[in-house]
Amino acid sequence: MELKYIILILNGLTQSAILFVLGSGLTLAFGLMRVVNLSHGAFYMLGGYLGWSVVKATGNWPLALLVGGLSIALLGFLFEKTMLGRVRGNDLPETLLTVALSMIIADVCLVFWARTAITLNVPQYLNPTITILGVTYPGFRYLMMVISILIAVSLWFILYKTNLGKAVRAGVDDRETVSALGININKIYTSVFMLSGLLAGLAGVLGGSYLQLSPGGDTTILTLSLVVIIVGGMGSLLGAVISSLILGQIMSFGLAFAPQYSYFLIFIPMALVLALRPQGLFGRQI
Amino acid sequence: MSESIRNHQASLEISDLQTYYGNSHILQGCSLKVGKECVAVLGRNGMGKTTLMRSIMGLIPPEGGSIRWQNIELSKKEPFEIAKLGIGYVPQGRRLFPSLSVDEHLSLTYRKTGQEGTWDPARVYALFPELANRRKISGTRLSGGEQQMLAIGRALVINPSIILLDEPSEGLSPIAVDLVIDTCRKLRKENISILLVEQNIHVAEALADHVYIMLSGKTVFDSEANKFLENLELREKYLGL
Amino acid sequence: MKKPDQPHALTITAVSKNFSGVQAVRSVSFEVPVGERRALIGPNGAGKTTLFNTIAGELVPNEGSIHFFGIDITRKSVQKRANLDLGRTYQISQLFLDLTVEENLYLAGSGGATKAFRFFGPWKNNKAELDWVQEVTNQVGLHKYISSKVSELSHGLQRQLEIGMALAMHPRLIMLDEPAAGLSPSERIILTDLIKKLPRDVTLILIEHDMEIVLDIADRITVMYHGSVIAEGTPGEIRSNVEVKKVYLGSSYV
Amino acid sequence: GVPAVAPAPAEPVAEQAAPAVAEPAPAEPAAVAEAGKIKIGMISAFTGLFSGFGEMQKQGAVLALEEANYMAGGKQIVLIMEDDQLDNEQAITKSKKLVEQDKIDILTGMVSGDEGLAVADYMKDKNIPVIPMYSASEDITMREFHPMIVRTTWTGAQSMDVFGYWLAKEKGWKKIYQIGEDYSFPWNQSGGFMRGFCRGGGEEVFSVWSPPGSTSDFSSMIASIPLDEGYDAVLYNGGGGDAVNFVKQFVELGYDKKITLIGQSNTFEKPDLDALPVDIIGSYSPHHTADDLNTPEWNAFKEAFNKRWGRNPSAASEFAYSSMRVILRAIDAVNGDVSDKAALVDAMLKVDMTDDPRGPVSLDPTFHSAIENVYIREVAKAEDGTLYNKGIWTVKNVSQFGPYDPETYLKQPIDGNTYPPQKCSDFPPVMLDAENVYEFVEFGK
Amino acid sequence: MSRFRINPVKVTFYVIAAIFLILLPYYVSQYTVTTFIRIIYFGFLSLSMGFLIGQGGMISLTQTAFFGLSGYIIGIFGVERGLMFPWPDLMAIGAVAIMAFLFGMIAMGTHRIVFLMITLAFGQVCWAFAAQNTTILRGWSGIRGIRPFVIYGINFNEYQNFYWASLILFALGIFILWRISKSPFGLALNGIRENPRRMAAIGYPVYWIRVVAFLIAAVYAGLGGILAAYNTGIIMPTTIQLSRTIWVLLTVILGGASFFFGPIVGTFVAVWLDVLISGVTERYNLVLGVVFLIIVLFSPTGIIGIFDQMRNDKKFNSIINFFSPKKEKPNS
Ligand SMILES: Nc1ncnc2c1ncn2[C@@H]1O[C@H](COP(=O)(O)OP(=O)(O)OP(=O)(O)O)[C@@H](O)[C@H]1O
Ligand SMILES: Nc1ncnc2c1ncn2[C@@H]1O[C@H](COP(=O)(O)OP(=O)(O)OP(=O)(O)O)[C@@H](O)[C@H]1O
Ligand SMILES: [Mg+2]
Ligand SMILES: [Mg+2]
Repeated sequence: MELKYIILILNGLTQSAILFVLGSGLTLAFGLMRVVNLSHGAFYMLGGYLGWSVVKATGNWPLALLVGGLSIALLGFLFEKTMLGRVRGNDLPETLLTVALSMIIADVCLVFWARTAITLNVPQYLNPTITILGVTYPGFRYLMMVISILIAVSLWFILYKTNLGKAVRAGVDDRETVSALGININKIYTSVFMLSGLLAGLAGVLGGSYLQLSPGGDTTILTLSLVVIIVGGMGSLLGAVISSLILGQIMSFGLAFAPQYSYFLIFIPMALVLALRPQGLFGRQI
Repeated sequence: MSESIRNHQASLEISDLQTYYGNSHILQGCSLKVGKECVAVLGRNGMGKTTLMRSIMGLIPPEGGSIRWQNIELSKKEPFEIAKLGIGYVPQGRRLFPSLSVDEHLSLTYRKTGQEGTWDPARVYALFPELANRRKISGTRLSGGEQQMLAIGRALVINPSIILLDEPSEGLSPIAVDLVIDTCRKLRKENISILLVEQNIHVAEALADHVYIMLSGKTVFDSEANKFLENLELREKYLGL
Repeated sequence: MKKPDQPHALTITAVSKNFSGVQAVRSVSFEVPVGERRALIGPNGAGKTTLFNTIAGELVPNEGSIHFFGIDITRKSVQKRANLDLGRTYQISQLFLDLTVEENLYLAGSGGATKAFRFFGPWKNNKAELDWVQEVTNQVGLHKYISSKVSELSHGLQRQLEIGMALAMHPRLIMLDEPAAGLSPSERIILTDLIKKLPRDVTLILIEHDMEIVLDIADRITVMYHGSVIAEGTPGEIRSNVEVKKVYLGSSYV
Repeated sequence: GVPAVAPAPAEPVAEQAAPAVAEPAPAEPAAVAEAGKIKIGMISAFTGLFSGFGEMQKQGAVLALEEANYMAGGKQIVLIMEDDQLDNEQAITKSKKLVEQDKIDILTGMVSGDEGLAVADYMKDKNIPVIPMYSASEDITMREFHPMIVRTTWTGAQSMDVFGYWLAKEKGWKKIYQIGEDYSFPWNQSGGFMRGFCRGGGEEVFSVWSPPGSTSDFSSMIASIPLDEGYDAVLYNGGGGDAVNFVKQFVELGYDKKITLIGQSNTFEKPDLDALPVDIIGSYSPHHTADDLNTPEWNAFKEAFNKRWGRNPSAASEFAYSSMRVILRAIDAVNGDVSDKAALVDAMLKVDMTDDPRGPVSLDPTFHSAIENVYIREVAKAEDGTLYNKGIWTVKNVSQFGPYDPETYLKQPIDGNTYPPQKCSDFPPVMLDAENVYEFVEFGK
Repeated sequence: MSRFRINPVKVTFYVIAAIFLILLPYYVSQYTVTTFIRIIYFGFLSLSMGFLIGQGGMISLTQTAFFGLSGYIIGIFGVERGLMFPWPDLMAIGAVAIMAFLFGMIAMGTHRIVFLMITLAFGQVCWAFAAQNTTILRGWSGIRGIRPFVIYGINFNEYQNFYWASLILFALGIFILWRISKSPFGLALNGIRENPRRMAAIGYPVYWIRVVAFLIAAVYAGLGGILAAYNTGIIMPTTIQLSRTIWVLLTVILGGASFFFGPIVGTFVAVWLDVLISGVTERYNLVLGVVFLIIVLFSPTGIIGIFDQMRNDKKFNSIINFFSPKKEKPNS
């Protein structure tokens, strides 16, 4: 019986890992840049599909992770440069652009990839069955936890040890003034959006390996990532970490003890947080 | 900013500037020069002083005329490029960032140069001690006057060769105004040029070497500062005093 | 001018306000009789605006009480206080940027719980209110800009509108937070005249750093320093107060 | 035996490389209401979660039409396809378009049960025959039956009743742990399963339900399966992406070595099967087709399908093919005169379906539903390494009511997530003592 | 006063448009009429969202939940309990108003992006509840068999009658909302959009104004929901899912959120594009996406914004000026 709880906690952590990668990507775009990026779910899906094709062609999973992440970063770069940048600071058109983009991506995925659920094959060496203290658990899931910790650390460095985070926040407050202070805010915005895309792409490959990719899955993913940043607080890295840890456990235990209402359950912390602390656990007062 | 730019002959030259907001033609031929001196632009409300400053910074790109800074044409450049050429800007109305703390305002643009006498956050805090014990709070939580000080400090840590001040004394107590005047004098000693827009005539009097008068988007008059300010007739004519 | 039984326009009793660690206002008490022009001065960060905000209701004082014409308003909402005819301006303009000058002033002139819930007649048909808007516009010198969007006004013009917003409210007590800041010298003269012409039953509290205006207008002056009141008196008394000179006026007013 | 499954073009990209369908005239302007043509509207989910099924349906239907050269009863047949994105409201909007603008003569398609019910409800008073293809909600041909409905395919409970009965009776299993998707199709499948299982002598089908399409990680549900309470097997009652997730995680957590896994009709269906790990070889599931059927009809169909689409047919494509063939044959039977819809429906009921690829099918004249074979299958590995569903038993002539007479059956509540009861002892006695009519024949005999 | 001056061009336009719409069933196919009915009920929904965004600056992602709620009430009380017109309909509006009121009380303390988040959360909770409640709301299957009534001998099952009824309701709805947006209340709402802090300081009950605006908008969404339920005959969770909400937001922005008629224009265009493009190609989502991209890039303020832009555009004006040399050209 105890074994069961250990597995539940591990499942929760696995969920947290993927939620964090997703949520931190969205928190960059949504929370920091204030771009209501509704194509985050589509980015995830496209990244996953590209990774799938790479695995299919080469069998090289690390390469797939790289390609999935980088190509979405590139897509983010192009999208920001050619489209979002033109209506920057204008939240409604921005939103519409991201919606339109997600429609296009979803349809393109339908054309080029399967209409049914597919998963990325993780090679055996990355997914050994690991038994620790009598608990048998797939090695790939441990790997996911490690990857997400690495991502968290690098993000922390980028956001808090460089001027990037400050510059983006200042840019959201007053774009003109920040550029008059000698900061190339356009470039910074593009980089942050790229970073957000990179994370979505990585999440897609990770998620597509651990779960599956299926048509129409983008809205579910979008919803989940929104929940993460609502609970954690927009633009807060620590918030994304804590909220994905909480949500991961809720999802895991919810599925074990009240599966019928499991999806409903993840909205409860969200509702609580919004009622008591609308800016999220670690969000700034706005 | 590097020492090399500072040692260079600072000179800003604007001629026949034309600037529009949408369809309205705001600057209709505005010309002025700033050497190694303090130049004040005076005029009533709504005459286009701020528009001039913003045009120089590239925030509203002018559609005609030229702005030359150390023989570089600025009118087609992006604001951040202009700022990087050693032009500091204190915008009107402070325009601080609500999401940045006082400390972050100062560290955002500051780059360590390691040289003596450069402006760094510590020096700004020494200049405005009021800011020093407010480091962690959001810039917009400061009192009005403190915000103005921070806006000035924020431009100083760029270590510019010329600084554009748009009503720097607004909201400052008389004692703080004195402090700003002193600071500007110090800047002048460090050979930094100043382009000043002011409504507080005492400040202009204390600092300006040369004044320009703006009327409906045009520079209509200029002269040496003391000549203009001592001439009551001219003051009456252009400033309504 | 104050009848003995009439309450003061404003009575502030031992008001304190702190922000996490900063004591912005320390046990400030004073009274303003009806019809007085009171100036509030003090160095930057002295707590003047914070005190204004506790009077207007945007901040709740940690201690003390505030009475407005004898009514305890310490815990009343901003809106309730405004409905008691307490008008104020902001040091940093708080305008409706995407609306026109006319719309801004119309809103200011027709606030109140019931007037907002008129769903049918177009507001453009309310002649009495529009006439009043017109009058205020003339008073603050914005007649040329009446149908301009506020975001298209220069800073100084916005400051003028800021004053108009308070005037349009028909206030019994008007609180101006640095009304002259951002105004050109000639506009300052217009402002001084405007304030002087206010009917004498309107009480005025003014924060201002332009000492010429303060000395010209004020009946009494209260000086704040580090959150406390350090002096109160007539313009003459304040002018010659050594401490005030030291902490506030500086060398220019020797 | 025979390498039942030819190298499957599992490469989904190849699917697109296949010759594009000569888009059968969705672009056709409504104005072409020529008397010479007969219009068949087809609604399906070509985008969204079930778009895989929609695609297969389209391929089956188009194949049938092409074989007939888009001609029947001497008239040209026009197929107009509409995508409803698996949104029932869209399904109705699109039905309206087909009825009002295109003025179709026959409506077919529909993937999910709810979609079918919604469309059937809208079509109630339209006097246009409705032929649901993969949509398996039993009420379409039961409680909400109306005379314009003809379903030549299946209901959710139809195959599962046989399956449950077989497991209890032949394998002697007593307790099943069911994890199901919480909506009407799995409920119906579960209902059939429980009735069959209890009737066959089972004791309990313990059920937990999870929301469909959104539960991404089942590991926690899997970890909660009690291994020490004597369950004979875990029944995963779900299909599509959820099934892929579930089965993968089941294997990853090592549960395939601890307890037997069985599935509902769609769990191991192609092409989702291609995404599943080989560890599930041997898992049972029931359906009305099996990948290694070795009848001349099936082989011919498979060959034709492969030739046209470059892949093997699935149940969904067979159902679409056979439905479309019934439609075409009925039009032939009325000599192309489709103006009398009642006569057309009558003709459909009389169509000879003994040569159907999946085995002989006949239609119940009262409820217009199919009486047909059920195959019990197990997952097996073909020589080329791909997985397929290998038939092991055949049960002939199964009706949508199973062994029950319609009256008794219809008196029972609609299957849901709380009905039938989990313990067989709580079952209404009438449900337990129906006379056994199933005759199990070894597959291929 | 000049405010009452009647613009003959405008009046002629409105009269022609009205005649065109009223006579519609006589000269177009049934499906075109059905499409117009769809435009009307989605129009109510996007008007509701557009009103909040444009007038009040509140991006609410809960409107679809109100749309769905009234459908569910009609389904539960009209179909399952068999109540007769107008009871289910009145109950639907009542339920929407109550829910909007309660929810407004919770959400109206917040502004901007936090408000967006709260409303998103609320919409998602409603959706998750509808999907998972199998006892009353029937889970994923939803409630079927909703049919319009026969009232005073007029059978609203006839599509023409239903169309006219919807049209009248819509025209009335537009008129009322238009009046509201021009009223002191509308102006107050604009003020709150621009600066809630100042609004409080000049004496407006900011919170209650927002609650009332939210209530009004919710009723509009509810009305749309009633028409939709009757028209499709079914109510189910997909009606209120996130992608629908996003679609409505899209129509609002597409038409131009800051213009009163923006949401209606946006719905009109989006629905027709959907109908036309999905008739031509299976890749209509892709095509639609591209079309939307182009429209936004061309005119960030939406379709109506295009016309507005043309009026203000310097280049465009200089073309006009070229033809009317009286106006002085800016010398640059
Ligand atoms: N965004 C804008 N759109 C249109 N017109 C504008 C805009 N900003 C300013 N203006 C107009 O341009 C003119 C000049 O404005 P500017 O801000 O340069 O004046 P200023 O001389 O700085 O005045 P002040 O002393 O009040 O700051 C004013 O008449 C103003 O109304
Ligand atoms: N919200 C806040 N949080 C933290 N500190 C605050 C806040 N508001 C004001 N303060 C601090 O309280 C002190 C008093 O501020 P206040 O705005 O009242 O000064 P003031 O007298 O109006 O000054 P000025 O003349 O510069 O406008 C300042 O030091 C300021 O930094
Ligand atoms: Mg200015
Ligand atoms: Mg102040």
